[in-house]
Amino acid sequence: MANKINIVQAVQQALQNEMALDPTVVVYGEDVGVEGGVFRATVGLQQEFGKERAFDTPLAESAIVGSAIGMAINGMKPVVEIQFMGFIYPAVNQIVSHAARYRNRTRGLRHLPMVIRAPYGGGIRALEHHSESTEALFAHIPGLKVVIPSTPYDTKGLLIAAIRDPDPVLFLEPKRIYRAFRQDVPEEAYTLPIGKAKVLQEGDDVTVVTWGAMVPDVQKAVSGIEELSIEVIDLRTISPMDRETIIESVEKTGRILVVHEAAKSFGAGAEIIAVVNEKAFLSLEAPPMRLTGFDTTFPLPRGEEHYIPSPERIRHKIRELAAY
Amino acid sequence: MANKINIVQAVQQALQNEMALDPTVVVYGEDVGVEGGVFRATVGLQQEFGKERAFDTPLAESAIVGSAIGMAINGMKPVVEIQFMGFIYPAVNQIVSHAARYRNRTRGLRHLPMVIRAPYGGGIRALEHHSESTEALFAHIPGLKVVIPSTPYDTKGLLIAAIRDPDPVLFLEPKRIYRAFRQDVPEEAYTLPIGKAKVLQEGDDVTVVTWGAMVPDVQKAVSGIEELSIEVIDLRTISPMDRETIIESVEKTGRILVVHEAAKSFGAGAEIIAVVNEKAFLSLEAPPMRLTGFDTTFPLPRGEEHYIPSPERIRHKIRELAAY
Amino acid sequence: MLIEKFNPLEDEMIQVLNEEGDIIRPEWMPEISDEEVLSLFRTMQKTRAIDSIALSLQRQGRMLTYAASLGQEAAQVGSGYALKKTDWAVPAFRELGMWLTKGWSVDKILQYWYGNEWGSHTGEDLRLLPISVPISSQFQHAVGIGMSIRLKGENDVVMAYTGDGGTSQGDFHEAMNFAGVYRTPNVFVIQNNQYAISVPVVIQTASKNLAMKALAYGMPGILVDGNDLFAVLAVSQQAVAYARETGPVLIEAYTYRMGAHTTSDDPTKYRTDDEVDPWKEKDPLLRVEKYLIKKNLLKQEEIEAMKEALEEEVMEAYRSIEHSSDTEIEEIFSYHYEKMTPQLQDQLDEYRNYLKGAASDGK
Amino acid sequence: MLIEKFNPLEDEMIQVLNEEGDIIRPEWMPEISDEEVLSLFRTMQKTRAIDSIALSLQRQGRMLTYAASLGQEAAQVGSGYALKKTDWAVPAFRELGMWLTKGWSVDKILQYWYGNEWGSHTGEDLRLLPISVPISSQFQHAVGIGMSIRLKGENDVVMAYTGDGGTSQGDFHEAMNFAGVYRTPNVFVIQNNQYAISVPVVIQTASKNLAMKALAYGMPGILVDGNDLFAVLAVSQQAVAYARETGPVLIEAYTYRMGAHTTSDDPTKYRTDDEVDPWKEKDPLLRVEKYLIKKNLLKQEEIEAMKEALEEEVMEAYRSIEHSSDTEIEEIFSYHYEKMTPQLQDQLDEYRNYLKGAASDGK
Ligand SMILES: Cc1ncc(C[n+]2csc(CCOP(=O)(O)OP(=O)(O)O)c2C)c(N)n1
Ligand SMILES: Cc1ncc(C[n+]2csc(CCOP(=O)(O)OP(=O)(O)O)c2C)c(N)n1
Ligand SMILES: [Mg+2]
Ligand SMILES: [Mg+2]
Repeated sequence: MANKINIVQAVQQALQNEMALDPTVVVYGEDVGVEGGVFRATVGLQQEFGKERAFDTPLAESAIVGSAIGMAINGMKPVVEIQFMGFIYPAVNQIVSHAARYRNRTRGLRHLPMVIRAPYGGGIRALEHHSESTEALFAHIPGLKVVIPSTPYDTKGLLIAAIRDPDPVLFLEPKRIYRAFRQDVPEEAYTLPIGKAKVLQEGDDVTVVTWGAMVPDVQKAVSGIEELSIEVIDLRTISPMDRETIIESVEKTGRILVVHEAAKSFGAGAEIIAVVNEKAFLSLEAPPMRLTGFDTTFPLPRGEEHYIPSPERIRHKIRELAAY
Repeated sequence: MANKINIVQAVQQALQNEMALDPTVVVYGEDVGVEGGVFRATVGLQQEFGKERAFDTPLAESAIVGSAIGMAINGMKPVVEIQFMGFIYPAVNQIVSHAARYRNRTRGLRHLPMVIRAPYGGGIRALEHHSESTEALFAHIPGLKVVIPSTPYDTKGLLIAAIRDPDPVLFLEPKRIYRAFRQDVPEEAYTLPIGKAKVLQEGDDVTVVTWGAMVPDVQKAVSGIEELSIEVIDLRTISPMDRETIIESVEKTGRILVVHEAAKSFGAGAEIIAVVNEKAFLSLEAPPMRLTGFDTTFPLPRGEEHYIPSPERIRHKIRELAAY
Repeated sequence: MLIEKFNPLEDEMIQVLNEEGDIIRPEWMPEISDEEVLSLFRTMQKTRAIDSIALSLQRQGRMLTYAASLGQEAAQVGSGYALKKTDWAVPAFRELGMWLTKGWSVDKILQYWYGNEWGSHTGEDLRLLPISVPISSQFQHAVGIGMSIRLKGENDVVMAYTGDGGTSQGDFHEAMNFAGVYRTPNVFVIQNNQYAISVPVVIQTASKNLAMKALAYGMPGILVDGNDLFAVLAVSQQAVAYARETGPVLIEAYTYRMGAHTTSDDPTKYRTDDEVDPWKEKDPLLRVEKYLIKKNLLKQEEIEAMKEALEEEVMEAYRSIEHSSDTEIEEIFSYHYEKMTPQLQDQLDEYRNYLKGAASDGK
Repeated sequence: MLIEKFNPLEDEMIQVLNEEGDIIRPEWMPEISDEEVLSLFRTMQKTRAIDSIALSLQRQGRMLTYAASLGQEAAQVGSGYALKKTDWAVPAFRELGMWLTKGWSVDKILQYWYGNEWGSHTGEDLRLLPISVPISSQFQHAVGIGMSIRLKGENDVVMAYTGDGGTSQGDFHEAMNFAGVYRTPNVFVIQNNQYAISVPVVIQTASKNLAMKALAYGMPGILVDGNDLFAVLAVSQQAVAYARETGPVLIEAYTYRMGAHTTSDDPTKYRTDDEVDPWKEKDPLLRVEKYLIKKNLLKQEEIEAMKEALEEEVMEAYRSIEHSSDTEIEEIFSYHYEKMTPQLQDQLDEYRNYLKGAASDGK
């Protein structure tokens, strides 16, 4: 059975499916219980599964993540919410120093099946700290996985995979497109493999790699370019990165553009370019390029339109790359 | 007047010089006052400048950095110590959400002349969390500067520059070589420009970019290669990166190897390679390469010898690159 | 001194002005002229006027997310008024009444909520930090300012704000602890409005009240009726004096968030009218209004006129920023460091070139 | 119940066994057989034997950084012994005595300090978490386990440890607050050994004592003489029972770090013999020894023999790991995820190839 749902509903459905199937799955965070989340991603879960399994917490991100580590150690599968990615920083010590390290620290004795969900990204006309895209920070940490879906179907399949993963996954949700469109999605639980990119469109001239909320923008950009054959890759997992899919594509096109919303320098685009150099250098016909957010704090709403690469800018950059 | 001092003494001397010259400079952190720091980097400062200006704090990194922000707002120049870089994570929220943003947030009304010092890096046979090199995380944050010296002379000049800088600087000290060698260093205060790399050795065949504690290892590696002319660049500032010096070199050599101690993926090496692609693509004669730490947690002492690229491995990699 | 005698473990709450507008504890009544009371009442009305205009503009799509102070005006105005001009105020994000007492201008405030960084350029001489969104992180800055005051031998006080939700954060604890150790001149104000978005204070902490958390840091803690202007002012004045002379203090102002958390929130999802209604009688403005009318300092008609005049003043302020609020492109780049980095310069140039090209392409 | 009646604001400290080895509060004496006392004494001696061997190995360059427990044996053994096998223990890094009561084997402990991750593979059935270096971060894990116990309807208790320094961290506060809200079955033990490396507890907090910090979280807090085995055991047993039935408790075990912080530290830089010496009389082992001798349960010669035997046992354990402690290359890579990522596999392969090449180059 399929249902037509958007991304935030796919999150909710993934949680609901897994909570129904697996009594060790618990969901918590700020405003997650009674209210069902400020984005309604956990709506109905407390009604269905009770206050024990879907609940509100005090306002403390380090405790939210840190207690999830403890829960996972004692056999639970916590799925915790950080209300906005901009508020994940108080939890960084727990993520970096513990969540990412427990399996290695204990030589496999203790591993942590836990998911940290956080809506990420800008463009929603929000206050400061509500627009972060700092996936690169977490991708650099050994022992973590970082997943960013871009469609309802992928969201559900990847979130369920993340919950079933025996190791910690940071699951970043593209809140700008939470409700942008609907897709037919199976009502039952299913998984998609973490660590696999998806070729959205095949092409021979240029490869564009992107993820999350930038995917529809790239698709829009590309659909306006008749003269070129463009391959579009939705990375879906930032770490561990699916190098094969990227390399295969670049070997064909010889040209690659990475589009992301995060600040440019030391962003995830750099890693993609480094990998392409290492693995497909001889195929390159033009310099790998990046079109990204600026090396600035995400501007407040009255300036934010400039920050996220627009479909027009993406189109322009693709043409620049193709013409090189 | 010059004196022959090592890196940790250069840190101490920079602090002492600046405290003597500028009454708004204060130094604090865990064990910084009475004891003079677990590495003795602040030794003698409390005796000379009193408990008001060089003092111990409770064990709370977020408060150490957060209070420094407040101090800077009220006209002080705090230089705070994080005892080991592995303990900086509790302070990440203060660094990322505030220190890096205050000037932009207030459109220049309030800026933060503050320095966060932290010994970084592995190879000292230490317990877990005492070996981190996560400079890439901070380099990705707009509004921060990240400096890593590799010699006593640079340490002193760059630390004084950092203290005088009107904006926050993360100053990472290569503790593995804190006492490795001495250098003639002026006793008086002087500054070196933040954001400028240094060409340690000119060469035509291969460019090697590195920083911090890896610098002597690279120098050792290079000194064993007679058949090649190698240019060695000490990056010194990770962010903002001195692209010019790197590009100029690669335009000459056509080959670049980045050597760093941090984990490979999403590390600072990736950014260097991306920049080289963007600015010197046509000069490249071989794929830019990286020789780095593994994508793993830094091993405990009984495994740590494998982690940091040894001079032999560096030599081997340089030859691989040259032979490409 | 109230501050030193008060025992927060006993869970009693300081009150001066009751719901009928009568002074029930004259011995605690702050020394304050009738003119001052009138002026504070006016500030509270102004707070309410800004709230109401901002909410209606938001509904019209002319304002973005907005966090109203409705019901908390006494807690904000009473505490803020205890500060001298040279004292510092360190807000969270829901302290409108305090901002006004501290002198942040209405147009700047609206500009902030209208999504422009210039709103946080509060003004050269204002010892008021900008809004701080990451909950309780600002407490650390307040303590740092306090430390620097001690160090420099200055005589100022720093008043910092957080909410009931804010007491759960690690930063709350670390900052209070530093303040205790260094005996900084800090006053910490918790506006306990019973909610952190949808989460009620009973899920926030098992502590009997929030004031007693002070004990863990060796400082006095005092619980005050946050809907009572005179009680808040009395307690704040004493706290400020204590901080200036002796060391840090914690104030819990017990109040209620009458409206939604912000314009993105719908409180009917998590609380009932039955809960909200009784608080209407505790309205902090109504109490002062009754007091003023009983004392013959103000007539009902004057109040209506005051409200209208204030709303017009606020609309005026809004109009002055409504059309000037778009960010200049260069501003996005030029305030990250004293001097733009080459990277930023490149990115700005590239973007400008793109825009020029796009313009000449007719796009 | 002691736990509920105790008022930490009064700053008194629970004591049962005095420095002469006499029971001064028999009503609080835990119900414990003579064999058990002997066995606990032996564990305390073993703690001391491990410390002394490790320190001497360290001086010989056969051991790396080591953090001794000297002086804190009663606080550790007494608290740890209050746990059942099915209860959880969540250490910081200086809880050797507790580790032994919980069953962590001496060879594993030495392997940990000798710099091999296998030391933290504490054993399949041991409800003991590995050493946690980032101060107080482990409190969050302890509370998470506590939450999961409540959720699963289990009946276990979680005992977590930190130091006086640890009370300053945000994580300490957040975890205690969560525990209060969810009424988790947690016992929090602060070993107040007066120092955080060189920083004395008066610079750590202005709180009158550390036990009273519990009040801020709606839980009981109790201050116990940490050098008194019986008092620590009595208080811990009650705390464990209280946690199992009712909710969280905080224990402050007042003690003293007799040695250096770790082998990298030189305490003469920051404290005097005048300060240290009086604590020698409070030695937790000496007290139990006097008690046992007075009770005719042990003779002086037996004690000497016990010490020797224990040191030999510890040396034995060390020898079993000394030469097997180098890390296999593959192990560096293979425990980051259930399955190695392609990146890790590549890096491992590349490194192995390099080593092979280097070997065949004769380097
Ligand atoms: C660190 C952090 N986490 C989450 C949020 C999102 N958030 C904004 S306000 C708020 C509730 C704050 O509650 P309280 O401190 O009681 O203040 P109030 O809104 O009641 O004034 C939350 C969770 C945030 N701003 N910062
Ligand atoms: C977050 C963090 N900051 C700093 C350190 C370095 N450090 C290790 S132990 C220690 C002092 C701990 O003091 P306390 O909690 O009293 O425990 P004790 O050493 O006395 O047992 C410090 C500062 C650390 N391990 N973690
Ligand atoms: Mg609130
Ligand atoms: Mg201690």
